[in-house]
Amino acid sequence: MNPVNYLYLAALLFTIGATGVLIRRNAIVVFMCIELMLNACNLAFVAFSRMHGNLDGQIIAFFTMVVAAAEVVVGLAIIVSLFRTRHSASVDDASLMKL
Amino acid sequence: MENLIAPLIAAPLLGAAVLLLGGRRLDRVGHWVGTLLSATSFVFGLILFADLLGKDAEHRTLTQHLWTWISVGSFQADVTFRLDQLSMTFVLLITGVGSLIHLYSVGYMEHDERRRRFFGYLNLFLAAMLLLVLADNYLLLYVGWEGVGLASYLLIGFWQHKPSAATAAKKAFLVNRVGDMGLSIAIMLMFTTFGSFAFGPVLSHTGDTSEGKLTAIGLMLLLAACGKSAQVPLQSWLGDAMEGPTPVSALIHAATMVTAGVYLIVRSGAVFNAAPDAQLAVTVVGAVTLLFGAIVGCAKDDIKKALAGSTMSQIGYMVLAAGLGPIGYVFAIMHLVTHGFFKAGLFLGAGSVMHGMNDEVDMRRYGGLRKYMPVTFITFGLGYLAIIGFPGLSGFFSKDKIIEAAFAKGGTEGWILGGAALLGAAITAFYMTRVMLMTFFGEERWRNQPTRSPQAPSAEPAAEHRGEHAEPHPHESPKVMTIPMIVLAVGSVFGGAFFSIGDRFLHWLEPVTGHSEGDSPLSAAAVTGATMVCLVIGVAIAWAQYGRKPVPVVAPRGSLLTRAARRDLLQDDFNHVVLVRGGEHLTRSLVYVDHTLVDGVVNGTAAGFGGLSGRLRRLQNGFARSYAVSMFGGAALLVAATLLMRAV
Amino acid sequence: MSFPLLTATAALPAIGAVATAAVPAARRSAAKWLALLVSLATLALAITVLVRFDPDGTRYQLTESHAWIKDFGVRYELGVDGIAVALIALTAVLIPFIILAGWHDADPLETGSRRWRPTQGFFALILAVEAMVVISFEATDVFLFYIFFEAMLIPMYFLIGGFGDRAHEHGEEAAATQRSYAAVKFLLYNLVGGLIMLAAVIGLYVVAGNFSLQEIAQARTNGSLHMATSTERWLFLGFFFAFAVKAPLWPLHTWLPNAMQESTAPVAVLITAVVDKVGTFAMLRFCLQLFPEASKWATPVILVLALISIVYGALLAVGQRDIKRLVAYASISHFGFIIMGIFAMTSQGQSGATLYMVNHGISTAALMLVAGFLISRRGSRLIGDYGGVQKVAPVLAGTFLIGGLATLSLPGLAPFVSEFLVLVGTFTRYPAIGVIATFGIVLAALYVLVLYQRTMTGPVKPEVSAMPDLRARELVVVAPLIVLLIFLGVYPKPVTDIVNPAVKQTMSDVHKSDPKPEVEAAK
Amino acid sequence: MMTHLAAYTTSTGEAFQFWVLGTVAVIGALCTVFMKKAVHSALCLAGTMIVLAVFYLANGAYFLGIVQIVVYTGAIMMLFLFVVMLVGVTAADSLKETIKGQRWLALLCGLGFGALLLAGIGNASLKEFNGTGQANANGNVEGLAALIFTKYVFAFEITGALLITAAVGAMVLTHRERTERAKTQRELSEQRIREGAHIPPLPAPGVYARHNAVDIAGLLPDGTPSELTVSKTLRERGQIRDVSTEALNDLRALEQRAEERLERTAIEPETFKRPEEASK
Repeated sequence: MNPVNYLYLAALLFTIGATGVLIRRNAIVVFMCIELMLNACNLAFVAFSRMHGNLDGQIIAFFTMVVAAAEVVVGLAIIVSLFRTRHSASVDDASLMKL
Repeated sequence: MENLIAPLIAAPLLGAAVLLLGGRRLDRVGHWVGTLLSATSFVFGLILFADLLGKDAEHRTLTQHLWTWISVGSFQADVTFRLDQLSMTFVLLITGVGSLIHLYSVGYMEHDERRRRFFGYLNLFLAAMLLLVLADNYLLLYVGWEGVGLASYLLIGFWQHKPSAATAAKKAFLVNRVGDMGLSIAIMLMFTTFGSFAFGPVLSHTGDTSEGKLTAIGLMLLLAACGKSAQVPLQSWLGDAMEGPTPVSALIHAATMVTAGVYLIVRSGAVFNAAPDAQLAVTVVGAVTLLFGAIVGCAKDDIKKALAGSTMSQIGYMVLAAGLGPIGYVFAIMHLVTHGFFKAGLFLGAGSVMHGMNDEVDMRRYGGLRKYMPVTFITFGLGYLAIIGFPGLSGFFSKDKIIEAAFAKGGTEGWILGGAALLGAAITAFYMTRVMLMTFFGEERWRNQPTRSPQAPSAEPAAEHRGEHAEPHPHESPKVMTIPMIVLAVGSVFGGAFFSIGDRFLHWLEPVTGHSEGDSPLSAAAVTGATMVCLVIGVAIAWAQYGRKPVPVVAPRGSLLTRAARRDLLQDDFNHVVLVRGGEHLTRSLVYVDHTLVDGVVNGTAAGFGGLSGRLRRLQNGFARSYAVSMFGGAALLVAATLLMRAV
Repeated sequence: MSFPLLTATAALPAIGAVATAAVPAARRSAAKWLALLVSLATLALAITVLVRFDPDGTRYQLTESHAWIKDFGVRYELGVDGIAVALIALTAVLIPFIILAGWHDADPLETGSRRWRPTQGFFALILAVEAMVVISFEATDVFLFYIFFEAMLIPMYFLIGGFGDRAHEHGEEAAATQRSYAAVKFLLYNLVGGLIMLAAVIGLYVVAGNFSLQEIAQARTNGSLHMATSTERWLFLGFFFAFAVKAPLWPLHTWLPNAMQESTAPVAVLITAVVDKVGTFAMLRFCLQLFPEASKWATPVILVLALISIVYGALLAVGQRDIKRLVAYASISHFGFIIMGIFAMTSQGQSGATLYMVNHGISTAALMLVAGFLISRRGSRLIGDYGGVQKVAPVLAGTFLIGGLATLSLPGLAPFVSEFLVLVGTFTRYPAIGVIATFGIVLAALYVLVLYQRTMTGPVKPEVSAMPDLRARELVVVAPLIVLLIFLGVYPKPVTDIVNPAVKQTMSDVHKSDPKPEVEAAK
Repeated sequence: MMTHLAAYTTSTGEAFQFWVLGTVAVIGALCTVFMKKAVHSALCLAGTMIVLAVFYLANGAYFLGIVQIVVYTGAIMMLFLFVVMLVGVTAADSLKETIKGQRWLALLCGLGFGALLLAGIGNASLKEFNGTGQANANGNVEGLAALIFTKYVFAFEITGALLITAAVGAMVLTHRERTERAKTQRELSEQRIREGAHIPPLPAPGVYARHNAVDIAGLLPDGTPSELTVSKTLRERGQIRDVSTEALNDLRALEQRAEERLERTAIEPETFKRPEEASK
């Protein structure tokens, strides 16, 4: 088989993650979906690095992980404080952008 | 000498300005100022007249150029006055009779607190009329023309607190405006045809253009004349104009306003001579009005309205004569002048009667007044004899000539017109006799009658001051009122004879209007005889009806024609139904259309945008996820775009 | 050109506006006097322009020209021809009267019923409008003109929306809402027009490469700048639409009645007598000069619309119950005459139209200001609420009548001259239209006399029985206007002499000459 | 596609691995999205991540593979679970959509996007495919290290700063500084009295002697359960068991049996329904 399939897989996972973000209301699950998307990207990067035969792709993936970690930390903190205040983790409850 | 023309107009204009701007300070002397200034302009007129008589017939035209009024491209309107025999005649008539009426009004309006303003308006009236007859081009004439309209508006509506008066004034102005429309269109036609609208160029080049154009101009001028001279179909304002004080009626009917139309037609004689169709129209209008006015005059119980009807019919005579062309012009003017005398006399007499009867105008509540106001009776009587054309008096000469001329038109037209004129003479005799009998003869129907009868609501404030509502005490009017009446009576007795002995008037006017003897199928004597017969018949019928048997105080229902005539032959009703009602509906519906349709489209567009933005606003539902969807969709579109770009 | 006279004429009121606005709130009367003085000084400058202008000289005089936005070839170019001079004079003459008439319109009321109305703002806005109007009469650079043509809307918007009649039949709230409705309507209407014009302006730049009226017009006449027929027509329509909204021409007129009805009488005069004139003036200066062929192409339609305006406006005036609305519709009818005169393409028509702009300004001012005095006395705009005023306030009634007679263009008063010139000018080329338009004079008589009869004559109504006659200030406002009406009515030469050469120029721009009479009898 | 990628192929072993684990990964992802409870989603996600780690290794990214397992599956997912516990294990957010048309739009976009992405990769010209052979010649970690500390050193430093910021931010957000001193028992009671809140101790949960679990609401005299008896948290999680009918039903059953024994016919219906349920 040829390694392009990895890219197909990555695309698939990314799409699933994105859809999840759109569908789920529980903030935590939404976050998980975001993680999923990030991982899909990572997979793609790794596959690319294999294609081009250099490690830059892996470096980028590595950075992605770091950033993802940071993002998760902050995001979960936000969720917690949100839950503290309004006793729910639903993203729809925080619909204050309405006119 | 021609420099005297401007002052002739300026004098009454000055009077109007002074009296209207002067304020209360002038209240005590105002009326004398007005009278004096109109008299002044009469004096100027006399001086100029003497001057003209000094010249030989061909050079009796003075012109005075003051300044260029409007000058745009080839459109040149000058303020230039032209004094020739025709305008001279009018000047004397206007200023002379006008001054007498001023004098009369001093007494008549004595008790009116707004007398000063009244005289201001009178002076304005004179000034406008003088401008009308002295103008050297049609546009300047138009100024005087509308000025007369304005003055009549102010005077007819002088007692503005009476809604009827205000309405009558408005009506008069509007109907005149319709006529003015004709005049302005005529001026435009002249400008496009001759490149000018001054008398000289236009009247001397009528030969160079097509008859169609001239007919159009003629008809438009006729329309204008109908408006001012109260000819059918624009006569409806004249009757209502009686809402004004009686001197105003005298002024309008005798000296100034209604004569303007005749002046216009005679002045534009050259145009009409070259346009037979227009002439025919003029004669028809004249004949119809002649009968119309006469019939209306027969049915009115209001003395002023009856006289108004007679004016209509007399002006009809003049228009008829003017329509006959060179054979009639001179006689039209002659009748106009004599009519000026006796009609003014009649109106002043009527005013004097009302003055003595607490402003009662219903002739059915008069009767037997000859004992109580002898002067009025005599002067009125002389005027009466004059108007019915009693042999020897002025009406006899002038009217007779017109009837002759009508026959002289020749052909069936001649017969028809002449017949109409004869019939008119008969009816005139009838209704004037009726007025005479009902007013001065018979038993005294005003005894133990409450005045201010319902169909005569013309409450003149003068009377209100005296506050007499009980039985009237008929009395002769003061000298200041009777003297003018006497003077006019003299004029109406001898005027005609003076003019026609040796055709003085003919020779005087001929250089301007031209004259030609038509070939009459009847001899002058025959016509005169016929006229006499008609006269006798008319008087006889009137005597049979109103002289022998007593006159009922409450008007009998009368025949269909009578009732129609009382309502001005339903012409007002027609106007009311068709024009007034129709107009109201039109405007009301247009207001609706403007609000709903025109404005509705605009507001609709606005509302549409508002609604649209409201819809779009819904998208901003504040749910992060739906924003995310749009982001995601956008991303998808971007991918698609890039792919497409690669594909192509 | 040593001293920039035109700039000064426009700048003075602008500076005055700023100064007036800066007067501290307590010193209200000071602001009034300052505004009045500034307007009078502007009048003096305008008269200097009038004197310095030589009717027989070059077309544009007192010109000033400085580069402004080099990248787009926008220049600060001023210059006046006879028409502009006449209209500048009109503006400068009217503004002092407007200020004087509105002397107390913007006073704060002691009662808390109405919100505090900043007097300074009122007069400052009026001066600002004057400045913009004047400069848009002077501008010979299309872009410059456009800017001020649009900017005018801002002060007008506040004048209409901010200062209404104190009296209103439906109470204060209704008054406020109706005012803001009228103001917004005015603003949107004119903005749409301006937007379309902006597109046309840009299009013109694309085609011509610069904005200078003189250069473009010159290039058009000597053929060095050729436009495709369709392009020219589109550009013409773009410009004309904006001007037709401003003018206003049927069916784009519906903003005017609301605006005039809701604003105070002086502001109403400002709208109809001053601001709207910019529209008709611009038709004459820009539409005809820049797009002669397209103008001729559009003439029939425009004439018909103008005719509709004349009759329609008059008929609606007859049907109105509100004095101010009546005057507004009368103005629409008169604007119909003006536009008809412009597009009749005859020297009589165009001179008449220009004269008409001046005379209509004066006559409407007279009628409307007196009406304003009347309304301020009785506290109602409805005709039905009056009656018999003539008996209690004869001077007021008299001036009102004169204003009305001027509006129905009675001979001897100024409007007659212009109206007749327009009619003749139209008649010589389009007889049918001229004849129909003549009906307008009958209808005019109808609405004016009905108005006068219902308000002034008849038995005295109890509400008006205590009505005082005109006060000194009000007389000072009305009397000069009436004098001016009579003077220009009997001796319009001063104006026509200035206007005629300019009109001759415009006629040559559109390659038209007066039709010759059938018989050369004039000589 | 094999045609122009003939240059490079992989071992059948890797192919087998890809297909098996790829399926697992996709299933995991789908479960992550569609599992009702957050915990399950988390677990599925963990599974997917492990699979991805394996793929990293397979692609010669050994370091990343390990990091993936350690950092993600180890740390981050645990963090997730921790938060889930905090918020409520069984706080099941119903998959019922509240925003109109959101789900369909989401699915549509998802499908469209995926299709486009796949198509994109499909017709991308990925000709040469040289493995990580010589890149990892002297050790994958060394290679990465070399790059990180030379080429990407600035990015690396910045990420460090980012991490610190994140840590601080998390603390700021979550940790609440107690500004005023804690209220004493007395003050609290006084406040309760003042607010007129529920003054006596709350009623205990449990029904009769049979159910005394904390998640069972006590019954009021009319047989309806009382909210007050269960703890607030449980109420918010919706974890209350309603046993109000059970007892009656049992009683009914008992009587029935007794009647059967006494050969009486049952007059009443089989089971007793609460009035409101019956009305439904």
